[in-house]
Amino acid sequence: MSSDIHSSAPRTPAPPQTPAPPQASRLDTTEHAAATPDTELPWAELGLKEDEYARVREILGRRPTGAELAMYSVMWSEHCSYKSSKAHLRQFGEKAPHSDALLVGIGENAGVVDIGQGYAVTFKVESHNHPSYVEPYQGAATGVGGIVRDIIAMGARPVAVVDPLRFGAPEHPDTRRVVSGVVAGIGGYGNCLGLPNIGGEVVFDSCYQGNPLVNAGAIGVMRHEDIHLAKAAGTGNKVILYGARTGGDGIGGASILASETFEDSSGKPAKRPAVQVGDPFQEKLLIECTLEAFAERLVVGIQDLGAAGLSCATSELASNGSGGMRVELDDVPLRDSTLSPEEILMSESQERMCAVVEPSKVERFLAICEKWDVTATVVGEVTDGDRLEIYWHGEKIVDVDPRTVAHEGPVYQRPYARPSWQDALQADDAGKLPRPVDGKELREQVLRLVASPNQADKSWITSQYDHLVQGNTVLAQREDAGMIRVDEETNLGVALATDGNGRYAKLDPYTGAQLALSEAYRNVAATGAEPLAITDCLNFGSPEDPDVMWQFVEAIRGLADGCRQLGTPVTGGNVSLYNQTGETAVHPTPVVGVLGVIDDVTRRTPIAFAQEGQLLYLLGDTREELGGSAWSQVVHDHLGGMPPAVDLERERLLGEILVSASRDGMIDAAHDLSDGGLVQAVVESCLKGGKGARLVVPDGIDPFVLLFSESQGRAVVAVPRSEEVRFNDMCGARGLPVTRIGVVDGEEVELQGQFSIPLSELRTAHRETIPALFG
Amino acid sequence: MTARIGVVTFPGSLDDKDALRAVRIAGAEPVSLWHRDTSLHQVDAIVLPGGFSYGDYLRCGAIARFSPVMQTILEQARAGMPVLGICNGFQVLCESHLLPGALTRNDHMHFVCRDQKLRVENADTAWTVDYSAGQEITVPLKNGEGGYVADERTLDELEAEGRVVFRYLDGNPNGSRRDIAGITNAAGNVVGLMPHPEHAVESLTGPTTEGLGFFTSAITTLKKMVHA
Amino acid sequence: MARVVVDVMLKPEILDPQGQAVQRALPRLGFEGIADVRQGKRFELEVEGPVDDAALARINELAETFLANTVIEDFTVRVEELEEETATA
Amino acid sequence: MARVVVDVMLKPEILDPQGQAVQRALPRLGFEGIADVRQGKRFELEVEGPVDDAALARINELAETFLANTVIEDFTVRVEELEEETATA
Ligand SMILES: Nc1ncnc2c1ncn2[C@@H]1O[C@H](COP(=O)(O)OP(=O)(O)O)[C@@H](O)[C@H]1O
Ligand SMILES: [Mg+2]
Repeated sequence: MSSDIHSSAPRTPAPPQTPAPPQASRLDTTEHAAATPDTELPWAELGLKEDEYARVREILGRRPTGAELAMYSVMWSEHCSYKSSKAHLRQFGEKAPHSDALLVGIGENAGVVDIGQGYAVTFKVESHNHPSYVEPYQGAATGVGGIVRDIIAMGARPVAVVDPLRFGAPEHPDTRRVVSGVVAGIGGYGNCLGLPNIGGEVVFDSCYQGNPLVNAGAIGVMRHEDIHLAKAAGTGNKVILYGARTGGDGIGGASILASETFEDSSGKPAKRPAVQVGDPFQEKLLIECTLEAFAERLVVGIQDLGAAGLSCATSELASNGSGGMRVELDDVPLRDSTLSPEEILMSESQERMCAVVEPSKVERFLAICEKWDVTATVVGEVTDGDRLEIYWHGEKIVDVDPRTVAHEGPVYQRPYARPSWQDALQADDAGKLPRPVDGKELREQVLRLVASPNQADKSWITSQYDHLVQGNTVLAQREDAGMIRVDEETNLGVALATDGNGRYAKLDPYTGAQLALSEAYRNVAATGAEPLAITDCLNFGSPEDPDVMWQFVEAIRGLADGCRQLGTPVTGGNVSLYNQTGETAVHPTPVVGVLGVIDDVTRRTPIAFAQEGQLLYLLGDTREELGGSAWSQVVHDHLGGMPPAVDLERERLLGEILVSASRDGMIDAAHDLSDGGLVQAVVESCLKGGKGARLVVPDGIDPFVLLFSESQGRAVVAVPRSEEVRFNDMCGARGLPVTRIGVVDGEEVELQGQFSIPLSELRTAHRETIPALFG
Repeated sequence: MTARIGVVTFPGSLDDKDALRAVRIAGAEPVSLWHRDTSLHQVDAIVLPGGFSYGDYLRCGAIARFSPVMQTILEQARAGMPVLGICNGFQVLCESHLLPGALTRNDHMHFVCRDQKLRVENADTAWTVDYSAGQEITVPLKNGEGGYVADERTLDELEAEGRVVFRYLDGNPNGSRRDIAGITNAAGNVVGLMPHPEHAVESLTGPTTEGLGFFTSAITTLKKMVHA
Repeated sequence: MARVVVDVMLKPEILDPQGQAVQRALPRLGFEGIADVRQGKRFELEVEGPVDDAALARINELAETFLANTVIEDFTVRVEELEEETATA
Repeated sequence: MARVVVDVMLKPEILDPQGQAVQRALPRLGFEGIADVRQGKRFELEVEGPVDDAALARINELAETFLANTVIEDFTVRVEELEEETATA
């Protein structure tokens, strides 16, 4: 039954398989391709456009073999080639602010930044949106698995994961299936992998009904000297495939090739399933054995196998190196012996890695894999030519310039134009919506806000994640950012927050992207860490729609401009397009992850108001800004107007104040203000600390605007009385507006002269919504 | 002489580093043990850490039980060596029949990670002598299969012999029978529990430092054993 | 009351990490000669009323839409005879 | 090669949260008339060589010591006939 091939001895003739291998005459070798130029290939079914196929023929000077077509088609897909986005993503490099911290920039598996003391950190967010709708558990699980392999491939030990999520309307009958599956999948995989989950987002909006956004991020830590890049250098070095065996996962397209054109389809599933199943235990072993091999300096280059599997790993390794590569496909350990060579090349089986190792170190590398029960096989070697050659049953089925596969895919200048409806949307001002008329109505709307699915407590979800494993978690869920201790002796640490607001971005994508950036930046600074660099995950609809393409172009421009101004380079990220059902695209949803560094994690600032009598200060300016606000959504189901204005200089100043205040021990708690405004932040901080707050309305501001406006560049802080003067002086000297708004006190949240709500009532309202929907 | 406390790493162990750290903070010498070891490298006590040994496929702890190191640990445990099983380690001890009963899927079906209040019911075991009976402590809990079950006779026996070492307070997090969070063998040297004391040893990262007592208890016990 | 059993197994081409873990452990336990192990789920449904074609059709639908995810799993529905087939613990 | 199936179910007196969760979901899905649901595991073992009494005895032992935890679970071992009993997906 199990006739898997496992030969670590290179170049033995392939053992006979069941069913019998195709006869030589039927194998589509490069020679055969050259001799049969007119053979029709299913390039369209594989997703290539006519001109793209013509380009492949032109590059090769002949028609491609089936295996070559498989490689080009997956590598030139939107997902792998970034063909619609490449032209615009360049701005992240062109506009990048100078940063001494950036050790590895965009283009590698993940970017790397210097955090001092010889440590480097790599971090990235990726999407697994579509698979998570089809099979929520496995889709989300393999999303975590994939991002973690990117981190390992840089040479780093993964130390934490985060999961920004977007689901459809909470009360829609299908939402429960997706939410429970996705959350269980992220927990199931991450918990079993031993990675603390330290943050993320949960947002509901009917625009995500048929397209949930499942983004997963990871952080890894290494010493500077351990940074590894994906390249295959050194003629004669061995290419080792290790991890799970290759099965028929995620190769729907390649099966068309295999069954319809090149082999008789008897005994084969017509279409292999496109869903991959994750094995977190295998990935845990993969982490440990990879890090052990790194520690012994056994690895020249390394690449994880994600989308496009071996096609991607071999072509990228080869094209990033100096030489060529020769691969014996027969030596790939298989889970399913009926796979055709095209399918093996395209398979997206999870938990696999590819390493380039000097011949003298191969034995030791294999021994480490054996120690961890990880299957490892030499499948090829680096050659001195510049071709990627792949053999099957002793015959050459691929002979390409790997650069043309990996890096020289098509680049599109897709047409884009400001949507015709954009003006009307922006003109539909949220400021005109009816407002609460008295304290009683304010009170009622506060309760509605904190109980609304987007603003409600997400513990039902986050308590399904292990946030403690590894014992270095300083801050996690319900704080502004996750924080991890990197060095136990010096207390050096990093913080990460991810944010994005699709409603803001829909109103104005340029501003929306900057708002995502400024919110994540502010969240990191609020914990006392200095923002250093960013990653992003750009979730949009179809780039073939000029409206969507405009949103995308604007968002990138906004993000690149914003990063230049804040001095935080983009280290890497991910683009997810075609998030749409029929003609309807999701809200443009740029998600930004900001990484910060903190020299001493023991001075971190939590959000909890825990000390009775401490003074509450509001930092920043509050204007009447309600467009895209949580209030407009919860109370009026309204989306229109302009999003809050961005002021990145103000964000930077606020960040500096928050970090200084943490460093000098002037504040005991800080919470940034974002969706839901001041009242949302105060309620969260009170519930976390178990203490109430008495608030007063400062002169010259309307109580409603004070509570619900979403003006940016603001935070609320709790200041011990002994620090009041010093703190005020600091803000004054640096020119940051600061307003005393109340005191931590009692068992209720009270707005003087307007209303008061007992903590118990707030707690019930805030905590019961999500379990009631999905529990 | 400092006590040497070994922490076993199975493929899939996750909280092994944390247990080693807790041992170190408590003042003992931490020693890493590998699942394929047959020697225990002269350790005086053993911790089986949390995690998902062998992916927790089949049943939690079912595959780890058959590893080479466990064969030696079984012998030593029967001879009186202090052995602590935390979470997955507890599951391994039950699967190995060093402790009675079994751990099943949480009654609410979800993995749960939260701070958990416990009452120390028995402060005479090798791992609890530094606590006092009736003391309440808060340590993290995180598991998907933490529901303790055994037949009524076994449960009665455990209660009668004072072998329920910890009980959940303020809400049973997983449907454990009689709120049982941890138990001991008759000799008191083998203790297993679902919550994670090794995650409550530093105020920076834990809800409390009330988990440290497990590890200092083992040191106290070992000193007594030497003097006895 | 009749018992209907629904067996749900991963499709043969889908990775079965659980079955693999069991199989890999067998040699260590001294068991040889088992070429493959796959692990799936077994649901026992106690059905009120007669298990006629209509009832079976409904249970089939239940299995298809809820008990199994047919993207990755196959299922079988059968009425269980009261006598057990071979050895029973 | 023959297939031996080992079914493992929680003992009746042990709480089965998985089965209960399924049962609780049924009304929401519009399914009535199912009095109880229990969820267990099904192992399919591909056995090399003949499945004689000796082989079955060994598999019984495997089930007893490894596939099931007899503190909380019961198991059944049977040789699978090639034809499936009722409806198949
Ligand atoms: N899916 C999730 N996974 C992990 N943590 C989450 C998730 N969703 C929300 N959180 C955490 O809950 C807290 C509140 O989230 P949110 O309201 O989005 O924060 P903020 O408004 O400060 O960005 C944060 O600590 C966030 O990281
Ligand atoms: Mg925040």
